[in-house]
Amino acid sequence: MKEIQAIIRPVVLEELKEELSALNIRGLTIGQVMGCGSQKGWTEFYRGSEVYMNVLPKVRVSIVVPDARVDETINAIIKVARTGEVGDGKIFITNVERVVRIRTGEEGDDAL
Amino acid sequence: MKEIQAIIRPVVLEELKEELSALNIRGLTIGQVMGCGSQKGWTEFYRGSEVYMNVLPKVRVSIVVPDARVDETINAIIKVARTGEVGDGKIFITNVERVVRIRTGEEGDDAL
Amino acid sequence: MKEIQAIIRPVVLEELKEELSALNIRGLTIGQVMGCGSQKGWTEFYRGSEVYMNVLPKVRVSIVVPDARVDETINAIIKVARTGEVGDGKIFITNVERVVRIRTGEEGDDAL
Amino acid sequence: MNSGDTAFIIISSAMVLFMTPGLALFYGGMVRRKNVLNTIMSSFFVAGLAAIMWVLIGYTMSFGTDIGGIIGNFQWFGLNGVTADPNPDYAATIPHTLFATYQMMFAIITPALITGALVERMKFSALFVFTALWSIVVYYPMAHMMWGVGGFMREMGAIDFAGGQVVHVSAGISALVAAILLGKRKGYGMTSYHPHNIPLVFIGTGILWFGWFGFNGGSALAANGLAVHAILTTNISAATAMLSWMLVEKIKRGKPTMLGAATGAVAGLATITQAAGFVPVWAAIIIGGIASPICFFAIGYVKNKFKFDDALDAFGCHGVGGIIGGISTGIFAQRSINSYARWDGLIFGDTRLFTAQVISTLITIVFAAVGTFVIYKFISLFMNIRVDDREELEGLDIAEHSESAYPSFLGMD
Amino acid sequence: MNSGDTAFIIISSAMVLFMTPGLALFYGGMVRRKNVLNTIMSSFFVAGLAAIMWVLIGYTMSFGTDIGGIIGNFQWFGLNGVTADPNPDYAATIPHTLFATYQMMFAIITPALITGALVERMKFSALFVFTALWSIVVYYPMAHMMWGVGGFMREMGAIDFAGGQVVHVSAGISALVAAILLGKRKGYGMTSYHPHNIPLVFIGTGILWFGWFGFNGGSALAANGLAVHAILTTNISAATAMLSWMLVEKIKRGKPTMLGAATGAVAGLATITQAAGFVPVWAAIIIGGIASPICFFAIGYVKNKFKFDDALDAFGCHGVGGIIGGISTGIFAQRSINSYARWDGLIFGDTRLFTAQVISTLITIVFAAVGTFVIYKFISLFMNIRVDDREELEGLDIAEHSESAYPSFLGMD
Amino acid sequence: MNSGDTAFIIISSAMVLFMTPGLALFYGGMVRRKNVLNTIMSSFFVAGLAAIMWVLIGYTMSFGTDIGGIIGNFQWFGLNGVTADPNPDYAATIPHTLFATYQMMFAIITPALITGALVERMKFSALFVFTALWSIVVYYPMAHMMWGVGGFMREMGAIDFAGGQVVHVSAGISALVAAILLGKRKGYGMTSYHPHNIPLVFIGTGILWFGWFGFNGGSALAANGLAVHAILTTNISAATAMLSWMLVEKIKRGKPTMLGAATGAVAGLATITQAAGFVPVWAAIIIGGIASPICFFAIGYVKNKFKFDDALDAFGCHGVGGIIGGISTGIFAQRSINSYARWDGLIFGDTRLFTAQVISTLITIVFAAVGTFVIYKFISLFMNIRVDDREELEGLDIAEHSESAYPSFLGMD
Ligand SMILES: Nc1ncnc2c1ncn2[C@@H]1O[C@H](COP(=O)(O)OP(=O)(O)O)[C@@H](O)[C@H]1O
Ligand SMILES: Nc1ncnc2c1ncn2[C@@H]1O[C@H](COP(=O)(O)OP(=O)(O)O)[C@@H](O)[C@H]1O
Ligand SMILES: Nc1ncnc2c1ncn2[C@@H]1O[C@H](COP(=O)(O)OP(=O)(O)O)[C@@H](O)[C@H]1O
Repeated sequence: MKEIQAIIRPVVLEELKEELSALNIRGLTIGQVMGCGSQKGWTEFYRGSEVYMNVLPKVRVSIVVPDARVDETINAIIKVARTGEVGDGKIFITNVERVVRIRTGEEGDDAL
Repeated sequence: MKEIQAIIRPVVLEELKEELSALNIRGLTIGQVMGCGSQKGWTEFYRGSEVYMNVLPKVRVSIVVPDARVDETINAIIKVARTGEVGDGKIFITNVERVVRIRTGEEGDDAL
Repeated sequence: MKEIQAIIRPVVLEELKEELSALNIRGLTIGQVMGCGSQKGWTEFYRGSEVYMNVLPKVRVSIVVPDARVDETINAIIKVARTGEVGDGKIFITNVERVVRIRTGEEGDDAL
Repeated sequence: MNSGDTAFIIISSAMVLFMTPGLALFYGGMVRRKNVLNTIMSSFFVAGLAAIMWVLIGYTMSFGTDIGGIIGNFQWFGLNGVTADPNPDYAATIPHTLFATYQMMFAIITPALITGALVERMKFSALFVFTALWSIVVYYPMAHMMWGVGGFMREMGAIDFAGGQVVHVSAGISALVAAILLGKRKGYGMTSYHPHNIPLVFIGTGILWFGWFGFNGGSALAANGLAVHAILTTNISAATAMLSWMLVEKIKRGKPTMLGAATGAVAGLATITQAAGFVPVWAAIIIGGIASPICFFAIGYVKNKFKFDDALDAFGCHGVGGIIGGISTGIFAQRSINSYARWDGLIFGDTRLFTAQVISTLITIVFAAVGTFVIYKFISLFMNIRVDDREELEGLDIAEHSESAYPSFLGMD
Repeated sequence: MNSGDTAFIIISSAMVLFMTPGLALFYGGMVRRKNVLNTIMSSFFVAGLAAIMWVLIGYTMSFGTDIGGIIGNFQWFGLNGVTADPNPDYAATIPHTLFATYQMMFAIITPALITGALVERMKFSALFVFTALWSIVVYYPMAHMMWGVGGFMREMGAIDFAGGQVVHVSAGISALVAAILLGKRKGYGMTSYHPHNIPLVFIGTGILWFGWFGFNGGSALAANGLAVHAILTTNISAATAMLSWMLVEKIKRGKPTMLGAATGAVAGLATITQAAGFVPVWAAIIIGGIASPICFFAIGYVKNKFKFDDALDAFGCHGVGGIIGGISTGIFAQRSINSYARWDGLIFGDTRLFTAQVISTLITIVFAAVGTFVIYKFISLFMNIRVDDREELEGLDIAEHSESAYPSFLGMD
Repeated sequence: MNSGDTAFIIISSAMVLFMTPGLALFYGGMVRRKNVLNTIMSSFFVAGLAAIMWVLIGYTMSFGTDIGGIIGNFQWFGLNGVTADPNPDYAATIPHTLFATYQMMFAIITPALITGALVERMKFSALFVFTALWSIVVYYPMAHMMWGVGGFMREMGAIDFAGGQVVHVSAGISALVAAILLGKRKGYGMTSYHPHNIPLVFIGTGILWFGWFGFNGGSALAANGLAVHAILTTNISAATAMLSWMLVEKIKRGKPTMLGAATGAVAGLATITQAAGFVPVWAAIIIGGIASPICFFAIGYVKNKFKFDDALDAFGCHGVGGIIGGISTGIFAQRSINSYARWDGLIFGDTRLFTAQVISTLITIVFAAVGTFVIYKFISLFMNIRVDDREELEGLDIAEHSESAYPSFLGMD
């Protein structure tokens, strides 16, 4: 199994959930993060002082899938998250050695 | 070393900390996440409109342990987190190649 | 590529960003977490009752870098985050199998 | 001049002023996190703009010597000639300046009410211009027609104790029209827009309820039995409407909600406004009791049916509530409570007041709707009224103000 | 009728009403995030229920013609016969309707106070029924016995300026009894229940302090020297109690806390309530000064010792404070300040008032305790009073209201 | 004694008291999350300390029989001899106790204002001592010199309607001096200190604006035309200053901000304070209009230039605003509005008032600066005034109070 970690813009989250559920991928875990990268931040103003926000709000979606489903998952993410502008985010894939479903104790692909 | 990532219900967190500390596992990192999976969400009502909450609050506990302690850790988690009802969560195990303790520069199991 | 996950004190974050950007490492993702380890927590008081806070606010910085840059990144983190007192935090290194830049579809080191 | 009355109306003015920040919080808690500051600002800036306009031209256009039953003349331009001496036409026992100040607070909160329908997508610059024009084109004439000496609704015998029609119906209808013209928020119907901070909504509710004692009580313009009657009916209506909202929710959804209780209370307050100083106590129970089911229906069904995006229910709550209040006044008003009313209400066997109320309500609806439509179309000739899609996604706090509501809330800095 | 007095009591009514949302925030900030809305709602809905009940039966049962020294009759059912003419029995210079309205606000906040002991585990439906019954069984008789013409505590010479006994002792004792019957929250003693939002608690504190000027000052029922005296002693007591709480914390824990300062101020306000219009200024310093150490002891030691789960210290703060205030009034009251008191206090050499105060306090304690016990047991015949374990874990916002306090606070939508 | 006036000043006292929690929220929202409670506490504890001090020695030192034009004697120690009878020297129609109570509220908020410059690094114990000494060394003499019978600024004809100089200039200058002595926060100039919760700032703004009606209106000490005039100019100045701040931001940064609008409103309120009951309505428009650009310049440029760390702009907003207000009074005051002024302002052709205003402002500046400097140096002989670096990093909530503002906000417990 692989963990697909996608760092995306918060606004595409809703659509991503729908897209994945269309693929019958129902399990995912979402975290709020701040990111920086090539995307420039913005300038906020507080009482006449400029404050440069160099980290931007992003959402980290982590989806653990069987090896066979990695590519379609990546494609699904790209499909909804790509705007073509800097800041669309990244997808990181890592190997997951074991998965356990707490409720049943099942392991492996069955546990997903 | 392995990273044990457990996605659990927020309410079991307190107990889990105690259980792990009984096992003398003291290091852990906790993050607030939202999850969806087979568990159904709930419906909230705002001014007469139904809003279906399809992501539920979960807690992500990450514990890095020496290989030898993986199983007992998993069992400890299952022990406190299992209610038998959908939504108990999952445990993901990944391999950690190096660990560094910032304070001392120690590496490996000593650093945990 | 490796994911370098550093659990550090919130106050060093700003400096770390500068240090990394001096190394020309621009991409990173930050999350707010709570941690416990050897560091003792503190006691808070609410209406005369002691409440022992055994988890402390930390920041989790995740930086994915090419294999060749792992060491300098680790050193940079240690440089800014080490105070020598318990609670400085840990660095975990895991292997990342693939990286995809959503905007362009690039993969591998180019995508970082 | 009476010092007790003066004390009462000074404090009432402060309380009504306080309602505008209260409304800003009420609205601000209900939007998504990325639009909080824009929403608050949309109510709050009116306390600046409408106040200045009121002093310069608003007061005189509303209460100056009548021109054609529609509008006041410019005799009190810049409050010139408005002195500490009472003006017996409006309030015989308090300084004329105080009457003007008290009324200023109504001219502030009314346009702020409208913004509830427009948040999360309207450009702030367009809202600024809209507010200025709307005050002139809709509010001052409305206030004059209903309350000004010679105003034609007043002449025909329509009554509006504290602004149910001038404030709530006119704002609610304008909100509806503007929301339709502005269009729906992106993702309307697909995404759910839930509030980001209900305790904030609740703080606003508390302030609004508190301030409403000044709003309705102060409208007696003296610290007398009528003022007391007005706060009593006001409180009763709020209480009943809160309970009836909870009841509707209990029946329809199985559980009453906090946001529902707050919404019900505000609907009850808006509904009784026109009637507060005219109807008996038992009628206030009825008025509050029906306010919530009707508003609930408007918000939960009508809105979804017709798919207009009245984001925070400025129409569903204030417009609908105001209309109910106007009609109810025609039904339950009693001359023995307040002889400013020329006739008793329908239930006491006289149809004249009822007729006057229905007609004036209709006129208000048409007037506010047409006025808003014209202003909106006029502004759209010169500027974009709506932010672009990208800005809407990003959120109006950053897009329109370059700031965010909780910049370091997570404590990561 | 006096317009200054009328103005004063109208505004005071608004201020006391405002205290209920203030209390809701004070309590709401102190619970865990999953129970915020239920906690706020538990105070807030009372502003609906108790208001209606007051108008229908509460006022007449409290202040109507005496029956046996215990309760009023139904002469003013539905406020019938309560008019704008003053009722010299209670307040000779303001409309009778205003007296009834002002008293309504006390009937609202008192049951709301109790909820502080019950939050995080009580079913909302049970609380609804409890509040209705408690008002009838405990509050109306208490108000009548202490304040109503012919009420037997009043007849025996007990005095309660602004409700220290009627409001705080009765609510505090009832809270204690109900909390014991309801049982502890899950994990009590193991888990720590820390507040989720102290600034919210602080907003509540600010509103409570502000409103207390209307609560204690307004209880003079006229804008006169006595009202001024009452607000002065009120403010002094709050100030001293805040400082003495901080001092206790500094001594016992090394550091004063913000929540402690707020708690101390509220304890000082609750404590002075009964005494405000009777005791000299220097006595207010003493009363405030002892309020906090005693309440601190009650909250930090007694509660832990006896292991009852008075979640937000409704007993420890209001009950204990109220009792201190009742006794203190017996010690420090001075007829020269307010001749409504029949005798001077103990310190001036007369034991009669002191005796009356002690007895009436004891009666109040027994009356409230028994009343609450009976009501509780009665309700438990028909319905579950406590949510089930699972709902308690999940949080009462979702379980009881299907909503959450900060649904999109994280800005992920 | 007049009941209308008494009602008015009682409520005004409550409103001014309410401003201190309002200020605490205004400040508390602007700091980083780790310093919220310390910041709130720094304003709030003053409501305890300064109140007690006022009752004991403050009132008599401020308004007791004059000693050398500088300070009052101890005739009214512990408010002895201050009764319900009016004191015609200060307020002929309200109880003397009320005048003392009303003035107490000013003695509370003034030291609280200073803390805005000191937050995020000052030890709480040092602040406690500082506040006590500052009240004695700076505030009581200032109040006496300007308002006390025989006070020398009053004698020379300087006028200060509601405390522009006594409150705002003295607090603002003291804030500046103390901030310089205290030094910059760690990382000043490198890190950006953005607010953690702007809606909290806004709640504070709303309360402040509301309370300011009591602050400036109440300073007429009677519910009369002058009080009305004061609230009218106050509201106008706040409104114009809000708009002019937004305009400056629009020009300099492209977009108006919510925090800016709030800051502008508060600057407008601070600026008009001294002038409110003396200047015509049109002058209030000018005064508010210039307040914001000047304060914006002071905050956005002067502060950055000279690199002092006035964290929340206590000087930039209140000090600068107060000075503008003092000078403006000298320009625009009109005897026909309030004959307490001995002469007309500069614009009406008389230079005497203008001169008196300039001189008294300069004296205030020097007096507050020297007083603060001396107190600060004196305290530093005995105790650390600043927390150590580690505590500053950790945050003052934990370091100084062992509590945190949102302990379970994330809902993970
Ligand atoms: N090397 C990296 N390690 C961890 N997170 C990264 C890395 N590079 C980018 N990210 C995350 O991806 C987000 C988007 O990346 P960015 O470089 O701004 O845009 P793009 O991917 O379109 O070039 C960043 O905000 C950050 O959260
Ligand atoms: N494939 C997955 N990838 C990532 N997170 C998952 C995955 N499946 C489940 N989760 C996480 O685990 C939580 C519980 O899973 P769920 O399927 O609802 O219950 P159960 O594990 O009892 O079947 C989810 O809310 C989600 O956070
Ligand atoms: N085994 C572990 N697994 C996951 N996180 C850990 C582990 N050990 C430590 N941490 C994280 O690192 C932080 C610092 O660790 P701690 O042991 O307190 O100090 P130090 O690293 O200086 O010995 C903890 O708060 C926790 O978030």
